[in-house]
Amino acid sequence: MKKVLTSLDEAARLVRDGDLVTTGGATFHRAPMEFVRELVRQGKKNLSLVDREPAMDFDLLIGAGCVAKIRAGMLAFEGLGLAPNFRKKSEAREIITKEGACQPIIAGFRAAAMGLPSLPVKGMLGSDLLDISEEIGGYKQVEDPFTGEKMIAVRAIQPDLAVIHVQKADEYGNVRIEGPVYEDVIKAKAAKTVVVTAEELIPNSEFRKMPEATTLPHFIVDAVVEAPKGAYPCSCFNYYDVDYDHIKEYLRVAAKGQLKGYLDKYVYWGKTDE
Amino acid sequence: MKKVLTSLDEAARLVRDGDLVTTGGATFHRAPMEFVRELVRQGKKNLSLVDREPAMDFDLLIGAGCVAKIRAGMLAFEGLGLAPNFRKKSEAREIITKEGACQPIIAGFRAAAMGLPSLPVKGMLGSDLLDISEEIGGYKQVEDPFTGEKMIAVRAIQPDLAVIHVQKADEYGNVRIEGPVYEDVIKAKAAKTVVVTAEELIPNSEFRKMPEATTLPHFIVDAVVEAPKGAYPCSCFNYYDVDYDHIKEYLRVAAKGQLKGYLDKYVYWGKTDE
Amino acid sequence: MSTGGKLMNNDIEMPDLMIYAMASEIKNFETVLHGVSSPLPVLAMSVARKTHAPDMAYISGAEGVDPEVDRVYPSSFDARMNRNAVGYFGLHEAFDLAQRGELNVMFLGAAQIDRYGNTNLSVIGDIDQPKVQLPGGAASAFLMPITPKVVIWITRHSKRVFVDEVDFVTGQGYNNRAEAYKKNELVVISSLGVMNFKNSDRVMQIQSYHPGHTLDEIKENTGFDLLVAPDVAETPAPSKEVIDLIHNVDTDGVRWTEFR
Amino acid sequence: MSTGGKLMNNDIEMPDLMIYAMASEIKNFETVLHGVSSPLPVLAMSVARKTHAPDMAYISGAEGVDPEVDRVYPSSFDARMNRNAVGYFGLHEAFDLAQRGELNVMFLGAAQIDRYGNTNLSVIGDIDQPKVQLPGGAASAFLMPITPKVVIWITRHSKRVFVDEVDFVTGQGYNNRAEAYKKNELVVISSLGVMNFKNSDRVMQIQSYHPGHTLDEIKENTGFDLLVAPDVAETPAPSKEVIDLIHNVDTDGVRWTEFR
Repeated sequence: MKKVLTSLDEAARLVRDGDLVTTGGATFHRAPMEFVRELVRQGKKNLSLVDREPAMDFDLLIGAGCVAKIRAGMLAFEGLGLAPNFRKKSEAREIITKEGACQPIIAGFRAAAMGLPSLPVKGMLGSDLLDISEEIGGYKQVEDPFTGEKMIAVRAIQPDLAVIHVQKADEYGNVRIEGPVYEDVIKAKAAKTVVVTAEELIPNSEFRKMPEATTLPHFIVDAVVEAPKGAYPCSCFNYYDVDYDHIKEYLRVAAKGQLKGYLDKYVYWGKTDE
Repeated sequence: MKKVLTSLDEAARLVRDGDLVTTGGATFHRAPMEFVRELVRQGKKNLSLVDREPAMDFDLLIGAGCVAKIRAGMLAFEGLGLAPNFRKKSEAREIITKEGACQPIIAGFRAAAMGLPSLPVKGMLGSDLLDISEEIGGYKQVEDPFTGEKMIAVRAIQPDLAVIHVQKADEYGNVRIEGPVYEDVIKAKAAKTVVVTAEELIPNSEFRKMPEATTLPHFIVDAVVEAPKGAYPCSCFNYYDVDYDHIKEYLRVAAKGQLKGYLDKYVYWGKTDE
Repeated sequence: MSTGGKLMNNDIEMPDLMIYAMASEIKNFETVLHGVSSPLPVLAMSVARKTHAPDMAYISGAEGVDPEVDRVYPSSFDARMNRNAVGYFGLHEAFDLAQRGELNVMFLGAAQIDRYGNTNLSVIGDIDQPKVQLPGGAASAFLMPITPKVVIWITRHSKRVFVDEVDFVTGQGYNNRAEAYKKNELVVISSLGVMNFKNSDRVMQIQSYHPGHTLDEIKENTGFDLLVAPDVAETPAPSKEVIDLIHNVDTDGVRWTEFR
Repeated sequence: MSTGGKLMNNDIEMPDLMIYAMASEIKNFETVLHGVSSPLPVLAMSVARKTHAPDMAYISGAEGVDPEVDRVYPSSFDARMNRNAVGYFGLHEAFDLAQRGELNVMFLGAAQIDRYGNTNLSVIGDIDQPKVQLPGGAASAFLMPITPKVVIWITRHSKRVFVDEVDFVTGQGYNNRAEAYKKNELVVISSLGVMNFKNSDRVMQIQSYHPGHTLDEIKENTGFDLLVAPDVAETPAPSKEVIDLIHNVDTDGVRWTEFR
């Protein structure tokens, strides 16, 4: 084990303009919002984002002008509404939207996590989604070599960087996720570089007391950042719930085209020394 | 959830002569020995057995005449010696031995667990093992549809029955495995029928207090049997360690061709009323 | 949040009727999954388990297995809906279950649907020049052809939704399914009735009209010719007990979200 | 269990010397896995971590990550060797790691090995009519071509093991590897010396002879012509500290199992 504890600033510098990035969690749960805000502050450009069902994390990056391309199974704000910046910029062709379906996106991550160039999935046949070509996570119809069954092979999705917000980590990169894990283990194994932001740093000895609770061992993780409230306004199980009012405020502001005010208030405020 | 608690006798009757069976655990750890002994008592015939690295569970079934075919990555008694009945009957061609390698066997289970007809693996190329043809877990050289990389596709391995010995279960089939899990989750998902033997039955409410510790949810499991010491003489983590002396006794007896004495003493004793 | 006025006669509110119809599609012992943005499926699964399907396996999009849902939230992945779950089961595991043929029922949405059951959740207009960028189909394209029963719920039965031709096939209807997948069942539950495809041409037909609505009303609000099942009937209304179940769980009225 | 007599001069016991040579193949920060029936690899990994490779990632065949091994057992999967592990990592996960190219070192055994590094753990004689049914190659065929460094340990250096042609290719030597896999490194550590394949023909050569043994002795006990590396030297002997580490962990002398 080597120490990989670093600052939010340093960790975000691991993301280069143009990188393919995925985020942990699902919709409003354990989204790595503080890391996303730091990406906005650092003015990242031309990111490609990929995830099964992201929400505000992706929409904020899109709204702040960090994104060139989106691949997702669904990108919306659940019962609260559509994703305003995603919708606006996609319709204005300011971003390229390549809709995936959930299972092929998961399969693409899984292929990369397993070290395979691709992985087949069932279903999909007959959907126009198959006609949306895509370099990563692209599709090819294949026949199983044994049964001849028609399958859709999904190309591996190996993000340049996966950032995952978790409850607990140590300075070496051991990680404990509490509650739903989503595809976070798969994404971490799939990505070239893994950044973990954690509510809380705990001593390595705590991991050794309960090894069965370790979700990711240190050798999968490249950087750990202490980030209390790091998923806010999204939830972090066992720590805090979603702040639905905050998210509604974001939607109202974004609907009025006043995202700058939101960014000034919640992203740049107190961090404008640079 | 429906109740699936049953007796050892009833559960073992789910195994039909000629079935493809896999067992949980690895070598001397959480092998479902009491279930294996019941299969011997019920006089099963012509079983096909498949596992990554089995040991005494497979050797005992072979010695008792229950087995027609073996597929394993390695079958030995680790530092204690070779598997005596496996070696003897394989050399006498009384059983068919189809050596797999660990990864293709896992990949075959994984394919079935994922509902795929096959799954590719790396490595393997150049090994004479590829020339050993096999209906289940068989190999074909393929090229990845995207990269053209040469891969070995492994046919799905869907056991008729997987039997897994665990620490805790409830009457509905919820299962908690403590310590190393091996491929037990994968095997359970891969198999058509899943029998769980458990050291201890605990109330459903205990699972609900600690859902993150649930290894298999009830809908994966078809039968639960209470079987304290059910892995003996193999280990069951948190309950008991391997009885190496017992295993050495087995090896000594088997080496002398006196397995019948062992069976009388440890398998049939007190159970001869049938 | 308003819990809304009466949208139907008979004093039955429309969400309650749709939820009950959706719950009725679940049989006991079946394994059922809900996904994202799914307050109605959450409530339907809860009702089914508390009434006619006590032994069903309930897999939450929030990954909880057989949770005791005591409140519904704007996010269907809100982990508070995993209360007293018996375990966790990841979505990728649930999708494996679907690939193995062991997931019995799934609930999905649609912005457009055609006579063959093709759904669109991707774009209004052209995919390369969308008039409206929709959220995306999530699991639709994967699950619609392979899940033994898929229930599509549509809270606004209108010609804008029930269209002659979908702008984009996100989820596959019967004419767009591979042969192996043709037998899987599709049910559409809207604000006006319940539709299925149980005829030789595999086209949409009315199975039941909701209390207070008529066959003509359904046809008039549909952008293609709808068939009528020979045994068409009125959709069964939920009992007082079922309505209480729904209201006691969804005290915040999240079920109304899609109706506003 | 006997902890055995002295098998070497210099008062260094052969297991200790082999374990030290195996440990020396591990570099700091590397990720290392051991498999089944592997007391020597367990001890080599423990020694490496306590000496020159404190930051290595140690993945046990018993699934523990970075455990503090304080006793060695006849089964290398004995969970007591997971003491104080920082987490669990399943073998299928470790194999994924290997497929991703992130598993740096693996230790494997061999009943026969030839000049190209092909190993046999399957059968003596014909596969369809075996004279001796061996236990099987476990992960050999999968890991030998794809792992950046594979260390083969052989406790009895003899012509019966180092053969002109293996009866069956379980693990692939350089002549049987796909082109993409040719660069991965193979090291053989026997009871007499350390061999590698770092020459243009990729055939076995002596890298070092153990203290108390000679090049001639190694050649005489090998069933094919062995090359000698230009920089051949004596195998470094373990320090007193290293020997104490080994003996303090393996108080039962399990390391002697393969030497009897």
